Amino acid sequence: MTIEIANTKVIDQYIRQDRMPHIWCPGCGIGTVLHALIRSLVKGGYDMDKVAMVSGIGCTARAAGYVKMDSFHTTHGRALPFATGLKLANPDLKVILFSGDGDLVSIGGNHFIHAARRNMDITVICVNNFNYGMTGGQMGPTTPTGARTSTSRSGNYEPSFSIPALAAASGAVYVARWTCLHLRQLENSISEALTRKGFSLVEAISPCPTVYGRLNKQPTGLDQMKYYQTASSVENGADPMKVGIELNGKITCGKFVDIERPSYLEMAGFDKETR
Amino acid sequence: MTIEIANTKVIDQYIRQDRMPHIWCPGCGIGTVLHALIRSLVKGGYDMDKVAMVSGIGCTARAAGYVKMDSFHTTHGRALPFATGLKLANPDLKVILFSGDGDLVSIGGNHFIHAARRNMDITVICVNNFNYGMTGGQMGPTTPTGARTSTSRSGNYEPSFSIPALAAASGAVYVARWTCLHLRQLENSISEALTRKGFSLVEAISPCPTVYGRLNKQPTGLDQMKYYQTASSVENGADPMKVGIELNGKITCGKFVDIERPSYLEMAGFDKETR
Amino acid sequence: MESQVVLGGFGGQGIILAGFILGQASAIYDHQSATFTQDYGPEARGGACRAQVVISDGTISYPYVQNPTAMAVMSQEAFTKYTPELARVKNPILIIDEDLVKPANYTAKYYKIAATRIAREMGRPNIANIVMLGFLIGVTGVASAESVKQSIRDAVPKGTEELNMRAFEQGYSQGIEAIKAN
Amino acid sequence: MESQVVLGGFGGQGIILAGFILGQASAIYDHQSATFTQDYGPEARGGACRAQVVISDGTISYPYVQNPTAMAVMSQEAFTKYTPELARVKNPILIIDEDLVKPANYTAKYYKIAATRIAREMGRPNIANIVMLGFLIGVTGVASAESVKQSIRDAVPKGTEELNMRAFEQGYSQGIEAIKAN
Amino acid sequence: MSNNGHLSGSFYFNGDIACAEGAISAGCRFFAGYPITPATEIAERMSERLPEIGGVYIQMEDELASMAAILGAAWGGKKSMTSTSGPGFSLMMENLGLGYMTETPCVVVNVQRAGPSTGLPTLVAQADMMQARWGAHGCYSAIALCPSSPQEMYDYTIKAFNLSEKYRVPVLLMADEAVGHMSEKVTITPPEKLKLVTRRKPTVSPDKFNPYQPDADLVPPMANAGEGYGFHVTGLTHDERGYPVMTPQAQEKLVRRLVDKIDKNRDDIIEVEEWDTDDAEVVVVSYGISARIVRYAVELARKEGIKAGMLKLITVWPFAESTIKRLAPRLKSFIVVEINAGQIVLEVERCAAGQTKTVLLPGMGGAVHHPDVILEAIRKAAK
Amino acid sequence: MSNNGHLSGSFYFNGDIACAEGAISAGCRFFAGYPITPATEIAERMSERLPEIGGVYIQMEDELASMAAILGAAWGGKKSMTSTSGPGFSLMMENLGLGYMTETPCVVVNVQRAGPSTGLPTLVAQADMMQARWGAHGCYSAIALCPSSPQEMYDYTIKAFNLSEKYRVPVLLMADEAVGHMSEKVTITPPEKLKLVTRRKPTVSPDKFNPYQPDADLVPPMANAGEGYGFHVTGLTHDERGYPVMTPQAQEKLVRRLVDKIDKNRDDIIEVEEWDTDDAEVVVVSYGISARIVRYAVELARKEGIKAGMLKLITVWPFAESTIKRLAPRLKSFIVVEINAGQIVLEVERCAAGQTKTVLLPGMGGAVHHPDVILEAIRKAAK
Amino acid sequence: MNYWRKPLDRDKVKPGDFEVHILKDRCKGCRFCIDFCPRQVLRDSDDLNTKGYRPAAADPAKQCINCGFCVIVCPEFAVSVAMRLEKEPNV
Amino acid sequence: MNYWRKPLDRDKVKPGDFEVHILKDRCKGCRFCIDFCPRQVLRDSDDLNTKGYRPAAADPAKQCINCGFCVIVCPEFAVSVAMRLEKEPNV
Ligand SMILES: Cc1ncc(C[n+]2csc(CCOP(=O)(O)OP(=O)(O)O)c2C)c(N)n1
Ligand SMILES: Cc1ncc(C[n+]2csc(CCOP(=O)(O)OP(=O)(O)O)c2C)c(N)n1
Ligand code: SF4
Ligand code: SF4
Ligand code: SF4
Ligand code: SF4
Ligand code: SF4
Ligand code: SF4
Ligand SMILES: [Mg+2]
Ligand SMILES: [Mg+2]
Repeated sequence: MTIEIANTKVIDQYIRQDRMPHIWCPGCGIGTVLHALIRSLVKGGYDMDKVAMVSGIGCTARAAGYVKMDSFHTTHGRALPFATGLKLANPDLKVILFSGDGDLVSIGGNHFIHAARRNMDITVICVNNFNYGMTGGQMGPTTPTGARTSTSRSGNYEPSFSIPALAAASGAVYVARWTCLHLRQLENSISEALTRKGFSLVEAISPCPTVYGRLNKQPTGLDQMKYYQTASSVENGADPMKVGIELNGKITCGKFVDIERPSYLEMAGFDKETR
Repeated sequence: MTIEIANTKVIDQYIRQDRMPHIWCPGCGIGTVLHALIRSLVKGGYDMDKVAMVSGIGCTARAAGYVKMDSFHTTHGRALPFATGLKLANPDLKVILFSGDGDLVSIGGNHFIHAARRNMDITVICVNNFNYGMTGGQMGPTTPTGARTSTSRSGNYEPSFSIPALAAASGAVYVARWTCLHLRQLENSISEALTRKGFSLVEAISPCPTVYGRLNKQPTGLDQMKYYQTASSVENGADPMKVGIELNGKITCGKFVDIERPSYLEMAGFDKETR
Repeated sequence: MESQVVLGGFGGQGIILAGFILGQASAIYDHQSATFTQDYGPEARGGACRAQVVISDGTISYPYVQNPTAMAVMSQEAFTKYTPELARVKNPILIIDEDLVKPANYTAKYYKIAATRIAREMGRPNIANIVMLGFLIGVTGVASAESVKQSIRDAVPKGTEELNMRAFEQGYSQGIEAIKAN
Repeated sequence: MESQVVLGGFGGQGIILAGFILGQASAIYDHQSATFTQDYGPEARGGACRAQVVISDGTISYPYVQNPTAMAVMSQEAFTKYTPELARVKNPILIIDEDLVKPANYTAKYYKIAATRIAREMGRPNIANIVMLGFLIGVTGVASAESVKQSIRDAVPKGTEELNMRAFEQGYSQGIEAIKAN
Repeated sequence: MSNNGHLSGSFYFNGDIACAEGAISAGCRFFAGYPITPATEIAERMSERLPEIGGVYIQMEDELASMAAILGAAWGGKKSMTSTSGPGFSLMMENLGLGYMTETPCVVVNVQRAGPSTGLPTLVAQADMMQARWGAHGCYSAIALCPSSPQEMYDYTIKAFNLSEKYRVPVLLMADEAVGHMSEKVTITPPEKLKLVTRRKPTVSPDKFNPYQPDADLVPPMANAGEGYGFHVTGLTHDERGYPVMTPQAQEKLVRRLVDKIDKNRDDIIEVEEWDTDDAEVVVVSYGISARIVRYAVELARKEGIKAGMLKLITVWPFAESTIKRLAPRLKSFIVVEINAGQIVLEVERCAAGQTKTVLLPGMGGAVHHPDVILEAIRKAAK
Repeated sequence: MSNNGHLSGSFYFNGDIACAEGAISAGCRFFAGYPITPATEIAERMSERLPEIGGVYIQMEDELASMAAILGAAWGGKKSMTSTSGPGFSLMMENLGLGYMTETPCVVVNVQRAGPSTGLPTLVAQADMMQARWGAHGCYSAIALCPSSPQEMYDYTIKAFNLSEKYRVPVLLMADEAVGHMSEKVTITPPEKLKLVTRRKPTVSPDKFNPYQPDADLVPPMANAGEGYGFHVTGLTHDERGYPVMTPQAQEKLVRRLVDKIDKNRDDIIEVEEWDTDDAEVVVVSYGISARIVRYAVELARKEGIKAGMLKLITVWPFAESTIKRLAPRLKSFIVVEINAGQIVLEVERCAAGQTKTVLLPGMGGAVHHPDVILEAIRKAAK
Repeated sequence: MNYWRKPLDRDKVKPGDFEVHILKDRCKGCRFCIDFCPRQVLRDSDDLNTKGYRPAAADPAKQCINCGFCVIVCPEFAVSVAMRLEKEPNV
Repeated sequence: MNYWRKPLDRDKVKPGDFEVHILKDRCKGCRFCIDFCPRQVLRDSDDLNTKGYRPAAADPAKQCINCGFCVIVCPEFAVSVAMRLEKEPNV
C-alpha cells in the first residue's frame, strides 16, 4: 500500500491559487517570508477565519492579496493605524501586519513608533530589502550608507535606521531579525511573536535583486542569499541598539527583545463583557 | 557717577515688544524656556540675522511669533521638514526648532526620528508639558500613564514616550533634559546644543497649569515648579532609555547624549564652493 | 419677546460658563428658545471674552446678539470693547463689576456690583461669575431664579453646588435690591 | 509618412529600452518626429510589456500606435495579446523570436529570428533586445542603421557599447538577408 | 440613560456634543481622533461616553492615523467616526480616498474654521465645501451634510451614519464652528423612534461571496472581518472578487459604479428645505450656520413685502441640481450666501444655466454674515 | 552643459525628465521628494543632476515632509520643487495650504495616475484637476498648468516657476502619466533666450519692511531668511507685518487679497491655445494628453468638412472663463474631453451659461480616449 | 505542516521514498532550491517554461532526504516533496 | 547677558545697589519670582494690574543679591535687576 503526501498542499490551501503566479521578481524573497508566516499560522493552529492580514503599499504589501483570509491592502504607510482600528473593533481577530521597510519606517514611521509605544496587539512582519522595491529601487531610511540606488547613484550618504532598534526603543515587547535563509528560525520567531500580547516585530532581511541587488553587486537573489550566508551571525539577546547593518556588512540575527508589559488591550481594560 | 544697567534690556532687544504680552497663561513655563534660549543665543554671540526659528502649531509654537529674528510658524507637526528645507537651502543659517511635545513626537514623530537619523543640522528645543496645551489639554504620547486629561478623564491608560529615548535611538548626537527650574543648566545645555553639528535636542519640562496641572492636582504653575523641585534629580550620562517619567514621579535631568558623528551637511558634502 | 444678553470679561473668569448656565436655564427649565454663543481668542487665560445669550418665546433664527437688552461686564477691556453696542438699544441694562470696570464716558444708567470682591470674601474668587449671574437675574429677570439655580446645579463640579447657590443668592438679592432702589 | 512600430515581450527583456532607442534614433538622428510610449504592469519583472514607437515626417498628434505597420514579439503572451491588432493593417510586418513564440493560427507572412539564442551565444542573454532591434531595422528600415547605432551608444551602459554594436549588426544583417530572401 | 447608551430627554448641548450624542444614538461604537479646535469637544465627549457603553475611543497620533483607524474599525464590524477641522481634514484626504475606493462605511465630521492653513482656529467658515467634494485624488462621488443648529448636529449625524451604511461610503458631516460651539436645546430621539440603517450582509455562503458584486442599487453587501468570508480589500482597482485588475476596463467598471451609486441614488440621498419658494422672485441659497442667518433675513424681506424665498441645502453633496433647475426659470435671481470666497455658488450658477442671475455674498471667514447685508442684497435683487 | 547646469540642444526625453530639466533651466536648486509612480523619474533625475550643479536633492520620509521642505527651502532663498502623483498629492494638501497662506513660491508637480486611492498606479488619468483647485481647506486661488508633451513638460515647468516667483504662490504642474512617460524630442531653451522671473525683493530697509504689504499688483515683495529682515511668517491669519491677528477683518483683508492676486491678474496668467475656433460650430475643450488626442480627432473632423475647433487649456486654473463666454454664443456645442468622471466640464458648463450645450466625454482612467469616440461625438454635436 | 519532522517510523519506510515535485510553470528560476539543497537533488531544466524562465527540476539520480528546505525557500510556492509510505501489510 | 556673573569689583561696589524692576502690566502673577527668590525680596502687590492680575513687587526692606533667578524664571520677561555702580572717582 502506498500513500503520497505532497507538502505544498498545505501552503496551497492558504494561498489564492487563482492569483498565482504572484508579481514578485525571480529571486525576490517576499514569497519566502510569506511562506514562513503561513507555516507559523498553520502550526499554531489558528482559526484562519479569525486571522486578518493588513498591509500598506509596496511589493511586500502585495502579499495581502495572495493569502486566503480577510486581508487588507491599504495605503502606503497607514497599514498600522488601519490594523489598530480593525483590532480594537474586533479584538478576537489575530491581526498581522505584513509590511515593507519603506512602508513601515519611512512614510509609516510615526504609526510604527506609536503602535509600539501603545503596545498595540499586532504582530508585524517586516520584509526589509533595504529599498523601495515597488517604485524601482530608490534609497530609503533602511538603505545602508554607501549603497547605490536609483536616487543615490553615487552612493547613499544618509545614515540608516535599524528597525529592531526603533521598535525596541519605542516599546515593542518582541523583536527578532532573520534573513530569508534562516527559515526555521524565522518561522519559530513568527510563531513566538504571534503568541505574545502586545506589539511584536519580526524583521526578515530579503533579496530584491531586480532593483537593489543589481546596483549593489548582487544582481541575483542567489547572490544576496549567499551574502546572507556568509555575513550573518546569530546573536540572540543582542542589544537592539547595536545591530545596525552596513553596506554588505555583518547581519546580526536573532531574537533581541522578548519582554512582558501590559498590552494595549489589557491597559484599556478590554474584556468580553463590555464589548 | 552712577550707571544703571537693567538686565531685561537684553531680552527685550530680541523680543517683539509690540506683541507683548504673549498669549501664554499665568504660570506657563514656555516664556521661561524661550528666555533661556535667547540667553544662550546672545551669550554665544550669534549673529541674529543668521538665526532662524521654526515652529509648528501649539502654545509652544507661538514662540516663533515673539522673537525678533526670521521666524516661521508653520503647520502642526511639520516644522522639522520645513526647517530641513530652510537649512539645506541656506546652510549659513543657524536653524532652531522650538516645539511642543505634541507637535514634535505626536503628529510630528516621523519627521523627528528621520531628522535625528539623518543627523540634520538643527537644534530642537522641546517644551514638554505632557499634553496638548493649545487645544485644551488632551492626552498625548508624552502624557504619563494615569494622568487625567480632557480625553482621559478617568486616567490615561497609554504608556508614554520618553523623548530623550526616542531621540537617542533615532540618532541624535546631543540629548539633554531639564525642567523650567533648572535654568542655568537649561541655558548651558542649549548653548552646547547650538554648537554641535547635527541633530541636537534639549527637552524642557514645563508647567501647563491651566489645562494639565488643573486636572492633576497641580493647579498652578508654582505647584508644578515645586513638584520639579522635589522630584527631579540630575544624572548626567544617564541611559536615555531609562529616563521615562511617571505620573508625578521622578524626573531625571541631565545631559544624556553627547557624541560625534558626521552631520547631514558633512555627509552630503556641503561646502561653500558647490553651493 | 426676545432678550439678548451679553456677558463680557476676560478668559478665566467663568464668563462662558455663566452664559451657558443662563442659556440652559432658559431652554431646559424655562422652556424658552435660547441660544448661547461665545467669542474667545487663542489664549486659554486672559484676553477679552464674551458670552451671548438670546432668549425668546418664539424660534430664534439669528442666534447672535444684535441689540443687547442687557450686558454684564467684568473687565475694563470688555467694557471698552462691547458697551458701544448698547447705543443701538433703547434703555439697555448695563451691569459692571465695580472693582474691575471704570465706566468712563458712559452717561446712561448702569448697575454695579463688586462681584469679584464678594466672591473673594466667600473664599472662592472663581465664583464671581455666579455672583454676577445672580445679580443679572435679579436686575433683569431674563430667566427665573429657580431655573437658573437648577441650571447651576447641573453645570458646576460636584461638591461645589452649595457654594454656588450661595454665590447666586448673594448676587440675586443685591440685584433685587438694586431694582427696588431704582 | 508614418510608421507605427510595436515591440512586445515580457518585463526584463529590454523591450522598453529597444523602443526608446528606436524613438531616439528617429527623433534625434533621423530628424523625424517620433513618440515612444510603453505599457507595463506592476511587476518589475515578468508580465507582458509593450513599447510603441510612432515615427513621422510630419507632426504626431496621436502618439500611440493605432495601426501597427511593424511588430516584433518576444514572448508567447505578447504574441497572443498584441498580434490581433495587425489585422487592422494591410501587409503588416510581424517579427517573432522563434524560440519564444509559436505563431499558432497566424496565417499571414512573418519573419523570425532566434534573438535570445543569438544573444546567449554572444554570452549576454540580455542583449536579445538589441539583436531583435537590429533585425527589425534590417527588415523594415523604419530608421537608419547609423542613427540606431548612435542611439544605442547613447543609451546603453558605458563599456557595453561594442557588444551592443555587435548584437545590432548580427540582427541587422540577418534582417537584410531575410528581406533579400523574400 | 437607556441600556444601549442612549440618553433620553432634552439637553442643552453645543453642536459638538450633540454630534457625539448623535453618533452614539446611531450606534457608533468606535471613534479615533486627534484634537483640533473647534472639533475637539466631539472627541472629548466620545472619550467619556464610549467606554461607558462598550465602545472604543482611541486618540491617534495624527489625523492620517485617525482616518485609517476608522476604516479598519468599520471592517472590524463597528460603526465608526472621526472628527476634525480644516487642517486635519486636509490630512485625511488620502485615506478618505481609500474609504471611497474600498466602499467603507464611516462618518467624518469637519467642524469648519477659517483657513487657508491655520487661519483663524476659533472662528467660523464654510470654506471646505469644495474640498469635501474634490479633496482626494481620483474620481468619486461624495455625500456631505450641513447642520444649522445643535439639534441638526444630532439629527444629521444619525442621518450620516444611515447613509454611510446604506451606500457603503464615507459620509461627511460638514459642520462649522458657529454651529459646533453654539449651545441650544437638543432633544434626543427615543430609541424606539430611531430609524437606523445597518450595512447589508452577504446572503450567500463564503465560497460564493464576491465582496464587490453590487446589488441592483449598485451597492455590494458587506462582510465584516472575522465572519469567515476570507475576502480581500484593496485600494487598487479591483474586480468583483476584490482582486486587483490593472486595466482601463476594470477601472471603467469600478469607478463608474462608485460614482453612479451616489449619483443614481441622488433622489434618495438629497434633502433640501425650501421656504416660501412657491411665489418667490428671489431665492437665497445657503447651508449650515448661514442658513439660519438667511432665514432671518428672508423673514425681514417678506415683512417688507419682497417675494423672497429660501433654499437650504441639507445635503450639499450630491448637489441639488434638479431643485435649482426647477426654480431658476421663475426667478429674478438666486443669491448664494456662504462663508467662503465662492464655492457652492459655482454649482448654483452652473445649474441655473443662464436662466436667472446668480449673486454671491461671500465671506472670507471669521464671522457669519450680518443679516442686513443679506437683506440689502435681497432688496437689490428683487428690484 | 553650460556652467549654470543647463543642458543645450535637443534630447529624447520622457516628460518626467523634461520636467526635471525644465526645473533646472528655471533655476530650481532644491528638490525634496518621495518616490511614486509615475513621477519617480523626476526625482531620480533631480537626484543626479542637482548635486552636479550645486543644488540640493533630498529624499524625505514622506510627501508631507517633501511639501514642507520645499516651503522651507523657498524661504531659504532657493527656487524649489517637489513631484508626486495622486496619493502623495493628497498628502501634500495641508502644507500646500501653508504655501498659499504664507505666499511661498514653489512648484508642485503631479503626474496624474488613475484613482481614487491606489487605483491604477501605472496608468493615466486627469482626475486630480478639481483637487488642484480645491484640495486644501479654506479659500485660496490656485494656478495649475497642463502639459501635453515632453516639450511642454519642459516649457511649462519653467512657466510654472516664473508664475510662482511672480505671484508668490505655489504653482501646480498637473501632468499625467501619459505625458510623463512618453518620450519625444525636447529642445532645451538656450540660457540667453530664457526669460526667468525671480521674486521681487524688498526695496526698503529692514526696520521699514512689512513682509505682507503688497505692491499694486497685490503681491508683496519677499525677503529671504538670513538677509537681515527679521520677519515673521505664520499660517495664521496675519496683518501686513506678518503678525497673527485673530479677527474677521484681518481675515477679510488677507484672504481676499490671496484670492484676488490671482483672479485680478488672470489675464496675465491664463494661457490657452485655440485652433479653428473662428468659424467653429463645435469646440472641443481639453488639456494635457487629451488635448493631443483631441487635436487629432478635430483634424479628422475638419477633413470630413465639420466645422470643429479646439480649445486647449494651458492654464486650467485660473479657469479661462472669458474664453468660454466669448465662444459659447456662437456654438452648437462644447465637448469636453477629460480622463475623469467630469471635472473641468463643470466650469465649462457654468461659463457657457446655457448659451450652448456642453457635452462631456468622460473616462474613468487607465487609457486616453480613442480618437474615434471624440470624432463620433463631434459628428453628433455638429448635426 | 512540517511533515518532514513527523517522527517517521524509519525502519518501516524504505529510503529513497521522497520525490521532489516542482510546478514547472510557477518556477521563476531563482535557483534558491538548487543551490541550497544539501544533497544537490535539484538542477536546472533543459528548457524554458511558458513564462520564459528556466525552472528547477529534480535529478532522478540524486537522493532527496526530505529536509524540506527547497519547499520553504521557494518564493513561488512551487516545490513540494512527496513521500511514498510503503507500510507493512499487517500494520 | 548674565551680567550678574560679571566679576564685579565687589569692594568698590556698595552692597544694596541692586534694584528689582517689574513691568507691572506684563506680570501675570505666577509667583515664580516670589517663591524662588533666595532672599524673599519679592512679594505680591496690593492691587491688580490692568489685566486683572496681582503682580509681584519688590519689598524695599529686603536686600537683592542680584542672583538673577527672578529675571530668568519670569515667563513674562517682566523682571529686571538694575544696578547702581558707584565707582571711585579716580578709577
Ligand atoms: C502616498 C504614497 N506615496 C508613495 C507611493 C509610492 N510607493 C509605492 S510602494 C513604495 C515604497 C515601497 O517600499 P517598501 O515598503 O520597502 O516595499 P517594497 O516594495 O520594497 O517591498 C512607494 C514609495 C504610494 N503608493 N503612496
Ligand atoms: C493638523 C492639525 N491637527 C490638529 C491641530 C490642533 N492642534 C493645535 S496645537 C495642538 C497640540 C499642541 O500640543 P503641543 O505641541 O504639545 O503644544 P502645547 O500647546 O502643549 O505647547 C493641536 C492638536 C492642528 N493645528 N493641526
Ligand atoms: S522589485 Fe525587488 S522587492 Fe519588488 S518584487 Fe522585484 S525583487 Fe521583489
Ligand atoms: S494652555 Fe498650558 S501650555 Fe498653553 S499657554 Fe496655557 S499653561 Fe501654557
Ligand atoms: S527536501 Fe531537502 S534534500 Fe530534498 S530536494 Fe529539497 S532541499 Fe534537497
Ligand atoms: S526556488 Fe522555486 S522558483 Fe526558485 S528555482 Fe527553485 S522552484 Fe524555481
Ligand atoms: S535677583 Fe535674585 S535675589 Fe534679587 S530679587 Fe531676583 S531672585 Fe531675589
Ligand atoms: S515671575 Fe514674572 S509673571 Fe510671575 S509673578 Fe514674577 S514678575 Fe509676575
Ligand atoms: Mg523595501
Ligand atoms: Mg504640549
